Amino acid sequence: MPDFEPILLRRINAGASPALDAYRADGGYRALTKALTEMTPAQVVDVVKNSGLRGRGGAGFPCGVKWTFLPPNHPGPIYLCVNADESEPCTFNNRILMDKDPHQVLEGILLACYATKASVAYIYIRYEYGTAYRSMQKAIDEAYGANLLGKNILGKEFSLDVYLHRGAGAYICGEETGLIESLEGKRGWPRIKPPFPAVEGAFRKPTVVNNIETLACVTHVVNRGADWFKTIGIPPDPKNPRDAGSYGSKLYCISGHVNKPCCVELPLGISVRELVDKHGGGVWKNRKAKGCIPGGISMGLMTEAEFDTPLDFNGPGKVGCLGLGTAAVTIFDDTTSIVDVLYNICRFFAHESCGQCTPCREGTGWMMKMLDRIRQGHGRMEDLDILDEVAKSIGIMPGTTICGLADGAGWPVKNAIAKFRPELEGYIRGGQKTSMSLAVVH
Amino acid sequence: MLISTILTILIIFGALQALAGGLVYVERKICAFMQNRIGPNRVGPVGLLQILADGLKFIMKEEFVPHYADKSVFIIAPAIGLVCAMLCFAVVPFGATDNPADADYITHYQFIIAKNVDIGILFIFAVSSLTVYGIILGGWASNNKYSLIGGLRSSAQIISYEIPLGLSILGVVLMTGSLNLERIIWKQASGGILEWNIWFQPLAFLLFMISSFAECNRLPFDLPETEQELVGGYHTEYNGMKLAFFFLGEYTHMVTSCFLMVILFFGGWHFPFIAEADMWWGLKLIVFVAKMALFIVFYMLVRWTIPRFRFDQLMSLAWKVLIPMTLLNLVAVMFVKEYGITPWVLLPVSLGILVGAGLIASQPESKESPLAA
Amino acid sequence: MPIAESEVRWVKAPTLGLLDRLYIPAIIEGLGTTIKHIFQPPVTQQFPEERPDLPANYRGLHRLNRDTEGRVKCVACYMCSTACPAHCIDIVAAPAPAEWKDREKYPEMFVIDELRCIYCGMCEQACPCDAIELTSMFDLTGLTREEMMFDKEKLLSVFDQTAGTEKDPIRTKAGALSCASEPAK
Amino acid sequence: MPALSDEIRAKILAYIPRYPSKQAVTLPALHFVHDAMRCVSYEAIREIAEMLDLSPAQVHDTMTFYQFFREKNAPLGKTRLWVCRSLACSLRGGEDLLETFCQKLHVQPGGTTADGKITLEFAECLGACEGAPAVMVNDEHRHCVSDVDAVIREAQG
Amino acid sequence: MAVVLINDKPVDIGNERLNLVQAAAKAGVFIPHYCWHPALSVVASCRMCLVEVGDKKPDGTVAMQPRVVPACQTPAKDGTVCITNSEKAKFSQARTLEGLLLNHPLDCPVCDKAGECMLQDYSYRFGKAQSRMIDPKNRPANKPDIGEHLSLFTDRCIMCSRCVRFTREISGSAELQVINRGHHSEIDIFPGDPVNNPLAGNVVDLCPVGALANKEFLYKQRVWFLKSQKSVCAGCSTGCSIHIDHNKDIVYRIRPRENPQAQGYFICDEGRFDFPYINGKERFDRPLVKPAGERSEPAESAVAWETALPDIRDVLKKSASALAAVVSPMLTVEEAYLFAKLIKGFSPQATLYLGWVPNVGKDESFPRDRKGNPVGPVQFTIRAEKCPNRRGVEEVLKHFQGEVLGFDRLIADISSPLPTGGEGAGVRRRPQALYLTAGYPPRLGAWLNDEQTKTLSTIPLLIVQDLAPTPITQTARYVLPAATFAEKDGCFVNHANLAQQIRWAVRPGTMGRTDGQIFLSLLGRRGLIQATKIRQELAAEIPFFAPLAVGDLGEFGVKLG
Repeated sequence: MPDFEPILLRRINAGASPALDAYRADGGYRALTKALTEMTPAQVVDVVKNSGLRGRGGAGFPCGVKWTFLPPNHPGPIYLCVNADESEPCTFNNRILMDKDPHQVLEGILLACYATKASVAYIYIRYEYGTAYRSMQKAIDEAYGANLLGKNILGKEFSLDVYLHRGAGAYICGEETGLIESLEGKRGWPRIKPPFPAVEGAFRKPTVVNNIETLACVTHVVNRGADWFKTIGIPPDPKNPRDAGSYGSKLYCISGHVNKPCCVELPLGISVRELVDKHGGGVWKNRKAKGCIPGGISMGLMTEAEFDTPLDFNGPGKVGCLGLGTAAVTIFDDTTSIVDVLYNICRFFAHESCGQCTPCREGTGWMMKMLDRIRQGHGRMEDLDILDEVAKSIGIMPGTTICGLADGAGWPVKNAIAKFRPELEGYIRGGQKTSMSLAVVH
Repeated sequence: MLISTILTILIIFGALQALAGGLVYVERKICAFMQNRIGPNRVGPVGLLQILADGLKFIMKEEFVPHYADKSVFIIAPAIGLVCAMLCFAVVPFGATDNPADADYITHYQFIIAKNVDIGILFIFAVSSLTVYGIILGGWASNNKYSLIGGLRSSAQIISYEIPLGLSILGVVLMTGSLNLERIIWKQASGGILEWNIWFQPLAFLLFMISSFAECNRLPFDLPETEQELVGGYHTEYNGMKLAFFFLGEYTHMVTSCFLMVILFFGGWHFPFIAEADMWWGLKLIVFVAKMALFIVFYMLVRWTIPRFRFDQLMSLAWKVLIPMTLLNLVAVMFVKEYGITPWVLLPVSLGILVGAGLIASQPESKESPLAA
Repeated sequence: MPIAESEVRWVKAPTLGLLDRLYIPAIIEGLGTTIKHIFQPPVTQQFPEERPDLPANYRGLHRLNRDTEGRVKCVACYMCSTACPAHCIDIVAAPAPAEWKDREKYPEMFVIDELRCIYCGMCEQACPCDAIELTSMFDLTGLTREEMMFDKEKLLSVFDQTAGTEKDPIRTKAGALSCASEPAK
Repeated sequence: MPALSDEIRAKILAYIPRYPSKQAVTLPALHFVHDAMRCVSYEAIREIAEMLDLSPAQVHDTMTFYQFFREKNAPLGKTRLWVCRSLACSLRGGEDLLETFCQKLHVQPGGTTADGKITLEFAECLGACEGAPAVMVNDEHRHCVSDVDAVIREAQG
Repeated sequence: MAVVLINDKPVDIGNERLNLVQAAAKAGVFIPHYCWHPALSVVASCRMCLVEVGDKKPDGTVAMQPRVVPACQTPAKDGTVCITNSEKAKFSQARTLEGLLLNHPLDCPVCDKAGECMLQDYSYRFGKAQSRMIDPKNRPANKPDIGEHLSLFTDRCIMCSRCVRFTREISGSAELQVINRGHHSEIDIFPGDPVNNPLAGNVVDLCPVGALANKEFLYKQRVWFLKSQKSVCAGCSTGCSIHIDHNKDIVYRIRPRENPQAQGYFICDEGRFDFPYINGKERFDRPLVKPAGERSEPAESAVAWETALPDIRDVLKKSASALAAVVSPMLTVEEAYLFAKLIKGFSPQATLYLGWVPNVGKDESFPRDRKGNPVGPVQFTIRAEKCPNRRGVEEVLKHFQGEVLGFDRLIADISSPLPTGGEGAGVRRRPQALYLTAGYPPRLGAWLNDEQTKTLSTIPLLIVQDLAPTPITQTARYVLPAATFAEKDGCFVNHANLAQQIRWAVRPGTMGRTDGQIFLSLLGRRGLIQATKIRQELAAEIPFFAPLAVGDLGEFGVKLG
């Protein structure tokens, strides 16, 4: 697809001002006006549902379908929680959206709230996004000033309050129920489902949780219609009845050992190789890539040979990865030790496991301890089998934990052992020491 | 005459007591050697004073009579046992007797308490079988079920074995023609070693020996006291001197039976070229005691070699084996005497009876063989 | 569980021949054996003067082991008294002194009634921390019953007496014999 | 003397209407206190709990979960300097950068310099992967850090 | 009517709202669980109860879910299929246990929970013997002082969060919290706020492992030495069902026993920790008699039961017409009945009074908010009436004399100029002899004030039956030992007319006899008291107690009235 015209990043790439006036001048809030004047909330839901817009937060659940789960005729209040706790390592697309074009996001929020009849939206924004926080706050203030928020928005029977809620550095608060718990002022322990948040979420009320990028997409879906949206991306695989298709564009984050780490918007279905070579400027220092992480570290690992896999909602699954995730591609070159990569990943999950479910709490810590030992040259061959089994029993064996963190923690380990076993064995056999300096603190 | 008799009694009595004590020591030593042990060695040189220590211990022990026991009988019983055992020695000729056929035999001093008793053997048998009263009474008076069973066993055993015991010596008596022990010795001393009754009555000797083991309650026939089953049997409740009396009685009995074996079958004090009839009485005494000692040692060897019988085995041995064999032996002697056949015939006859008994026992169809283990 | 018929082996009483039935030869043979022994040297050990050589697994007097810092190794878990078939071990547990950082619990009182003990060694087997052991000390006497109630100090002093003699090594859980807390030689 | 200033109290009270439950203000309240006092003392927790009708344990429970807030025994310095050690950054030298900072500032991650100006911390992904290795000064990112001294100067500044 | 299939075994759960753990228990299948407790909210975090779940369609096909799910979180509905013994379920359980044991110190030998520890039991049943981890374990420091009665062994904790939920949901005091996250999570208190709420002791029972320990019981006994007796707490009129754990006639521990009819799952600390007086050294264990006519002399002499009881019987008979008796609400129904029968047997004019009914403070109900006000549905109530059997004794008294005369009336009657003699039914007389039963636990303090004591001591013949020396036993002519609830059989009737059975756990000293035995002997009946027989006797005689005719009241008791 030659030179895709970016949608979400259009204004950003153009270097447009994030201010309300500039946004309006570029045609902003047209979608809102359109929805408020011409459409009922149900129609908005239908448009989004028909567009096949899938959540950009990682799980890829169809956004419109999610909205229909809300109990009909609920007396309210209904809440929208905007998941801006973008903690998946290697992912930063939401930050760019919020930093540079907050009103685009805000419009999406307004539309979503209108569609779901939510009266309050909480934007749960991670603490690390200080600039984004301020940028969003400014946009909200501007919106209140312009009667785009508050009571009777644009003179219609629609009121909405949007509040920013700053997180405090916990990965698990990116999980929707963890986020809700955290929002309620408790520790961010994910809740058991059912009841799903759509039925009983924040403050025991029906709640919709959506990702920033998803909501930004909603703006354009409402603006240009479902059919337009379906022209972008990949239609569902007719052989797979459970495939909902991968429509729309996606913000791909490219990081790691590439010459030009960046965030690009491309239609879903682009391959890793194209991303790296065309948009990332190729592997750095003229080296060869050894592999990559296709969509945030919890999605698993890909080898260089698998780089031609299309990055849509189904592609990574075909090569044994968990899914598209956040479409954050991190490349590591052939000088990188896979042990270091794995250790880094396991250390992250051990640090971020919430500690609620036994398999995840103990398993992530155990995997980290094992990998640390392997890194320091005291590995045993059976450690690989144990690692594989622990990874499988905490995550891949479905349902052993409340949330998906355990799956995410187990998947890269499982992938690594399946795909890079010879290297791991060689490392253990040779008693190699790591090339990366050791972390001082776990 | 009276004084010399009393003197003799005292000597014999004292010597016997000392001997009994000594035998305990000897027995413990022999037993220890057989078991690769040392035996008593703490009191006195090589443990010799152990006898004294034991004696002292017996005397010093608290005289305890269980309150449920029949007190008088309980006390009398061991005395009966000891006295009866002692009485036997009245007629035992301790070696140095003159020929009882001599005219002055009666008037001369002989080292024997009651000399020339013509019913000597009968007397011994009569008196010694009274010891069973000591045991029965002791067992009964203890008012203890173990003791009672021990006593009953003892009576059954002693009565049963009296019969083969008595029958086995009848052959000797027939051949000698006298019950007088002195005469029996003199009869054998009249010739060389080949005149000893053992050559003509080997089977009788064997049976006599077996029966006398049983009479003395010595292993393997110590069923009345069997520590394992009866906790000491008739003397379960006894201690101190009363217990010592029972022991003394047993050892005295043993000495008696050894004397009898020597007298009846091994020529008494006679030994060719060492102790002939006309030799000094001292020599005779030494020979006599030496022979007796050998038998005692044999008793002890047997005790620590052969395991104990079962009571039914014990009874069937007496009634089914010993008594028929003694009877056959007696018949053989009668034949020899009646028809004047040379007594040497009796040697193969005895062996024949023994082997015949063995053959009968080893018949496979005889399931209930008397000696079957 | 009943024994399977196939596993039962029937043995017949041996049939005795003529010689056996005569018994005399057997008795003579038996006498021969016993007499032979009379002339063999005795095996007796003269106890107080000669000390017996006991096997390493001899089960004598108990001891309470000390750890490397000289404290009682026992953690008062009551396993020994639970395992004891004679009920001769009496323990009173208490929180360990504050300065014992590695321990929460220790025996305030630990008494073994050596008169009741049957020296079966169950306590030793049950002990999870190799704290109680049976030594090779067998000549144990006392004038009163109270004297035979061995308390903690007494049992520790048994350790002090036996440690380092190499006769009574620490028997570890693995079954091996080691000198974990023995003083260095 | 109350641990919380009136200003902070007012801020917290202003947040209460935003949420249907008072407990939800826990995190914002902790942020206010933490920003102002560079740590959250037990007294502050008590007072927050008092204001939000909670038990101090509930507030403390929430607070320790995030491992973001400092307790009184380890207050923050003037500037909080985060060095990212997530995969994207460590692939491009994040760990080395962290070590360099440690050496230059003579502190371990988590520690505060002797002059109380800088608290060095490691971060599990700052979300600035395109600018790896990244650091964060208080809550602002610095991308592609190569000049450690400049960052330190800024942080001290 | 919902039918659930547990391991292919259908079990009808009726219309109850159960989860799969409960439904499986009905089918006799045990699903291991840690974090789930019937009285607490469901968090499904321990992941011990993972099972395979499916639905049986009306057409008979079974659709199994691909995931293993926590049974505690899954409601049992008609047609739910639950498989607990498949490879998948067993694998999940074994892995969860392996995880739990990774950082567990495995210090069972010194852990007080050993023997009743769920981690031990499940490891034995569902886990495996060997850990595959060779890396160092996390060893968080212990917190020995998280409460007046509580000690926390942090390293043993498996983070089931039952204790935290208890303090938040049942007691409402929320002292406990989880700190940190991931494998460094720990249970803790907020510094300076120890867990001292009146229900705090329950967290020890709730703790499935040995992390939370009861300091009063810590290291006292290994649990396998303890024998347990089902009984009822005598602390207040709630009448909580309890286990009395005892060994060698010493009570070591009181634990709650689940009783949906009485109190639920928990007991208060007052009931839990107020038992040492049962083991008290100062208690009477034989009758004491003061020589007649020397009332000022305090010297009493202990006498044998064989002489004391006929004496007492004689003196009571002599003063039968002016006899008063105080029936303590600490007595069981059976004892009260025998006592009333005894007293009324001497003379119908003898008067029975209800003993002192201790009332301390107000009823406390839980959960409570930060300010101590009850909130939400009541989960537990500690009653102000600190005696177990006022209702039962009242009913007995009503039966025997138609009215219940309180203790104050007795004091009034003694001081007032009532006639001392004469005939005439229904006329109360000034008591010349008083048989006073007490048996109040020392926690309640001196229950008679000086004035009352003085008033009572004006009675010429005073017989006191009490646990331990008090001022009134000093002045009494006869002192008989009373027994505590742990020593007798019988039943108590709680505030809601629930009759529950108590059973003896320990013996009342070497010479002691229970109150019932004393009354029985005084009645001239022979033999040992058999509470069941007496209960049936009184059930036949007093209509109120008719439901007690069943004899054995079972675990949960029988509702009266």
